[in-house]
Amino acid sequence: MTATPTAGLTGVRQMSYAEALVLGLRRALESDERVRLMGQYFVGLTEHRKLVASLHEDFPGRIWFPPIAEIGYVGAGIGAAISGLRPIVDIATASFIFQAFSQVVNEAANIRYMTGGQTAVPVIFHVNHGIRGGGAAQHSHSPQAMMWNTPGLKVMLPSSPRDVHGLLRTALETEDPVFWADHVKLFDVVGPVAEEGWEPIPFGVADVKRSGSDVTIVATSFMVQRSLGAAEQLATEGISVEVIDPRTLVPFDLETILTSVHRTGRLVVVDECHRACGVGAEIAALVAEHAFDALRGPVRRVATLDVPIPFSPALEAFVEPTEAKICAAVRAATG
Amino acid sequence: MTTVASPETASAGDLVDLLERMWAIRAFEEKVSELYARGRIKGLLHLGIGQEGVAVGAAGQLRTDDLVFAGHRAHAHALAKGADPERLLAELAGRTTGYCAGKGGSMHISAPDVGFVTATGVVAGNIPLALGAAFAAVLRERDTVAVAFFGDGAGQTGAFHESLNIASLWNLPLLLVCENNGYAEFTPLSAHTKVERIGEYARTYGIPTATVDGNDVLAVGSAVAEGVLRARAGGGPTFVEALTYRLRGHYEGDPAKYRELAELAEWKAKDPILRFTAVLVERGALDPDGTRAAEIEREARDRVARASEGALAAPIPGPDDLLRHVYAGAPG
Amino acid sequence: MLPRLATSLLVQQLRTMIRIRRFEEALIRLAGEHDVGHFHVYIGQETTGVPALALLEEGDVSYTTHRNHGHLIARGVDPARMLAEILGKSTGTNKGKGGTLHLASTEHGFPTTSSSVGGPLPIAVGSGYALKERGLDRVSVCLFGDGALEEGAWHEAINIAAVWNLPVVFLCENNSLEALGQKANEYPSSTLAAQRLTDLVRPFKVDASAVDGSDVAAVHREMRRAVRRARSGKGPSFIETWTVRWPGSRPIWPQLVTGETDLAFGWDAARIPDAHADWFGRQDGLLRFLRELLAEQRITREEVLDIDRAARAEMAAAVRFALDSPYPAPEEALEDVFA
Amino acid sequence: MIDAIRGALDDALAADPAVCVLGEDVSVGGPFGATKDLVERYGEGRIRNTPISEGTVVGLAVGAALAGLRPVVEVMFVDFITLAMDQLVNHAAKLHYMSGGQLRVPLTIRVQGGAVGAMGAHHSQSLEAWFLHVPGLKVVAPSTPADARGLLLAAIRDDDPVVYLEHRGLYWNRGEVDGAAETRLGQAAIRRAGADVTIVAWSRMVATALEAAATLAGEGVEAEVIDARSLVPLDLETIVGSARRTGRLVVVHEAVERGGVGAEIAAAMSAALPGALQAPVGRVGAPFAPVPASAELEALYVPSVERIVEAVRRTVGTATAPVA
Repeated sequence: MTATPTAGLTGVRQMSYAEALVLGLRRALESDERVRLMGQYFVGLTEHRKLVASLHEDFPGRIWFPPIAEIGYVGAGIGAAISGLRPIVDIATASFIFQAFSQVVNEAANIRYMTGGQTAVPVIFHVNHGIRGGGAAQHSHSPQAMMWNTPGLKVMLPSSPRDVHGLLRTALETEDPVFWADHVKLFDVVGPVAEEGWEPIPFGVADVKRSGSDVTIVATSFMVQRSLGAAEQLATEGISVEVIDPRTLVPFDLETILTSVHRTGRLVVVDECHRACGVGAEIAALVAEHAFDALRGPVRRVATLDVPIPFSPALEAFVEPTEAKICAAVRAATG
Repeated sequence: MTTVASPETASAGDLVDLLERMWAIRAFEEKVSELYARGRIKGLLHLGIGQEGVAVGAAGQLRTDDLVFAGHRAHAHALAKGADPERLLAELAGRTTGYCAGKGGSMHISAPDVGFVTATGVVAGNIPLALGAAFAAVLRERDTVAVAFFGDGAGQTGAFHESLNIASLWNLPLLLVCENNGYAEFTPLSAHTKVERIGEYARTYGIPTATVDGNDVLAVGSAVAEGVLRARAGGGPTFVEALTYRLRGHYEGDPAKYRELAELAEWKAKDPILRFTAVLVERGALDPDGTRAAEIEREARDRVARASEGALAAPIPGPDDLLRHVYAGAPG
Repeated sequence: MLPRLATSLLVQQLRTMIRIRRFEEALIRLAGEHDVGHFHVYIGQETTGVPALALLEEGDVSYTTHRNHGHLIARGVDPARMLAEILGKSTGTNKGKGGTLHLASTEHGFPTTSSSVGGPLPIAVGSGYALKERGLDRVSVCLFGDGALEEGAWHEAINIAAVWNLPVVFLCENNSLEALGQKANEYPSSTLAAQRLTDLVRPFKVDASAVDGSDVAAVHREMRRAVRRARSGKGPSFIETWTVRWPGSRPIWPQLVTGETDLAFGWDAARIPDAHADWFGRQDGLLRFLRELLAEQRITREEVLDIDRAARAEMAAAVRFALDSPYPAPEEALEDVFA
Repeated sequence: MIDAIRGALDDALAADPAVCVLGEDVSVGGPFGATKDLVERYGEGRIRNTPISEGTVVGLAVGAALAGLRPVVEVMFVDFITLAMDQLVNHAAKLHYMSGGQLRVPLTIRVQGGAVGAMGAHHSQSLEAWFLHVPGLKVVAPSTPADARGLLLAAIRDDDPVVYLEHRGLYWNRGEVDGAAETRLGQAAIRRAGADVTIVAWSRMVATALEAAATLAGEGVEAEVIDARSLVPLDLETIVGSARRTGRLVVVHEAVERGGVGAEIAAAMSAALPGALQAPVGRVGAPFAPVPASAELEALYVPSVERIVEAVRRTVGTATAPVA
């Protein structure tokens, strides 16, 4: 468990997630001349993309615009990492990772192991994941469960401006391929970020976003924000909820979660992946395995229902994990 | 949908019909744009205003049982193939009466009853699908043609190349129609490839290739007619590259600042509807003072307005609809 | 014809080719007794890989495929460590984690070897991009078979190399010549609609050539041109080399169907068995190169036999080293997943 | 088993002219002989060799399925399905749903995998968890020749895309095959009855689990071994029924444990049987590493009889009073 000691740092400013992300990219480009950005949709097609445009002006020649050829440029990112650059490859909408799947899971993830540790692939793959509103079945994916099932990749899922900014620094210093997913709905979330210096946030250290004593919620990415909203609501009903954000799936901080579950005895896992074999399934299974006796009821999962994402806004709201669903799961857990 | 006779021998009625079809699409897309601005339609919306000549020219040569697979900018292809504007608009607005009952939206429209099989949100994702439909036609001994519409951006994808190779090797009845509008998403083609014409790839695989003015509905029709004839006769695939231009951004809301105003003005002057109207006047199919042309436009807009009212009055799907259609058979 | 190179360099290339041949023959025998998984040998293609890779220098990177053994030996990897890897021993180049399909040696310029057809092409392009961005005059070479041209990855990769003008050499070893008419359980030839493989390259405006892969002079000439172009910022090149597939590589598992290569076939045609007259008499590039060296008196028969004896002894020792080496400790299976 | 697969293909091709077979080398029998001699009987049109273009070939098959065929695609190694993920995930699995039920994709994708023969990280994986995570795909994994036939016939007849997972290590196993039987999708089989613990496995792990059960019987622990065989739809009813009786469950699969199907079954089971389980659901899967090439490392990587026995012992040994 870590606190969020932004108070002690100088120059802390409230900024949007998108701003913190782009500030991180800027510092990456400033601090390490090996860094190249391949792609330009880091904050999607939102208004925030102007921030990315400012990077073009300040770092000419270090941002590359590949053709619509995901196998080609994702593979090129891997090769560039092998040969001494630190590419941050933007696959943009997470659904497009399926075009480049073989390069990510068969090549990047395996190379260190296959070569007996000889060759490092320090590449970062960035995607915008999640149900964005009207994205329908081919622009709404959350592929992180598949990435978690792929040994060799590190998986980073920030949920706040401070986290995206700090985790990016650690990702950049990581000698392994990192899969980095931002939820499209996080870009407008505002929070404190230290403007000076570049505070790293380590991988494998979960963050307790809210303390509580009745139920533990483990949530990732944008679901952290939704869970915090739900916790606020539940507090008015007298239910005290602890919200834990693992921040990275690989490495995974099981300890912090187990400590909390030993205290609360109840666990709700909130994740936007599809339910079957989703991130929630693994967390539920792990906790059930390691805290069997501490659990006072079954682990409840709030996940996206197992259907392709429908287009209609009415249907979309029904499939995704909402605050109302989180509240209902917590109420059911506390019985 | 009836096939339009070859452009050379087309009757005045056939020609006016082509103009009406282009107006039907233009009116539809402008209405959709308006509804999107008003928040009545959500999601990513890609309009093909300015490219109507390709869809109408090509679809005019197809039968209902010819199967069309299109990309993310597909309203025109669906309408040209005969899709019902009201059901299409209802789909864009996420209504139960939409073609896909609200599950597809703009990028995934599907109207199989008129031979518009599906659109796809993945660049070039539809090309292998059309290839498969062409393969099925051969195996089932049908003389139908499969058609893939795609943009110049698709030319840089692996799926495109793999499909061209197989279509040529297996001599499949596939029509590949590339709408080269000069921009792959937000980037001029020259930044994506050294290839100037996407048709150059097709030639390397031995596929007969025609490059035509995509804003000339008759030129597109001629090239496609030749390809359809070849495909039906067992002569294999044809590649038609139609040079055109989208007058809107990549998606609704894209300010498209990556383009020069002069370029835009130049292409506005080449608007396929304006040009074809002039041709029809010249051929005597329309009166020179523009009365009939204005009427055609008004009728198209009226029809779309009615379709829009009907579509927006339709119910929004409920939770009961959600879990249907994941599987054709027993649910998983 | 021979390339215009010093005799010592030509003899060095012949030695490397003989070592590759003896390595692969030893491996085929070894595979009869030990499970090495599905493997592929380089017999018959030595005259492409050896002269081509001889033009590379320190810092140049190379990517290869499942048919990689010859390429690694050509750039100086120790055959003993390769065989150990193929047997899954801890002394192997990849500590037993790669096996024959993924032999790699970073210090010799093979960062990783993919056995996914077309898989290495985008990666090689990425290395080219990095080398260029880092301002180095180094080259990224991608070796692949004709089958890779059927993959979409190939098109995406060469397009990017072309439009970004990267220092990449695409070396396509087309070993499907005379492989037509294959029977069940033999490899098919490439299934491509293009008339010539180089036709596929033309639209991308990449310099392309096709040469006889058993002609050392031709391979040397084209490769030297391509490497110079890359080093001087002129962008990518594509070279196709034609070789005839060795009869022993036609079954799914390589077999010594022709027996071992008797180097005396190079000067005594009467010894060539009738059953393999085409192969040893005409198609085998190694023997062709040997004959050319003998004809120009760059080497004597005795020197050839000396080289051969040394190569056989080296490979016998390599086999012993591999067999004697320990297997990795079980817990090593969990290592090297992450840094 | 390979003959059972071939026989099922043969019968399906004979029974329905819409069935066709597509894949690399299929007209020369394929690398393992699953399509041997079919080209002589059905011609090169229906037994169609393709280029090495996995993504496009799967897409092509989807298109052919939309246009009235029932294609069976062979992707030579499951590892290479990564090259076809977009067509599989974004098209095959979704077209029925996205079109509001208008389109159907009756497609079977035959792939083989498994860590057998020291083939390393690109030719040895078990990737079923990914397919389970994609709504719209059905997934089956036979463990016997009879099921290989029965499930393949059912997959071909099914109107949805089915990923049919073969295990290379089972190809040469022999067993009784009923010429007519079709194995219904979504029905598990109890391979061994037992009262003390339930073991769920599929594909090659069924045999390993049965061996483990034999060892455990020697210790007085009677394990019930369930062959899930159809993963989507999954026969939770049979598994829940058994686990309710035994109070203990161990899930065994060859795929990587982290994020694997075992996690899903464990999570679903805890929710379905609150309080009825006397121990946490045990999971036995591959470690969190790519598949090593060395035959010795490979043997350590694949879940063994011993690991299953140990997991069961842990499950049985940790028995406590049922939790609230």
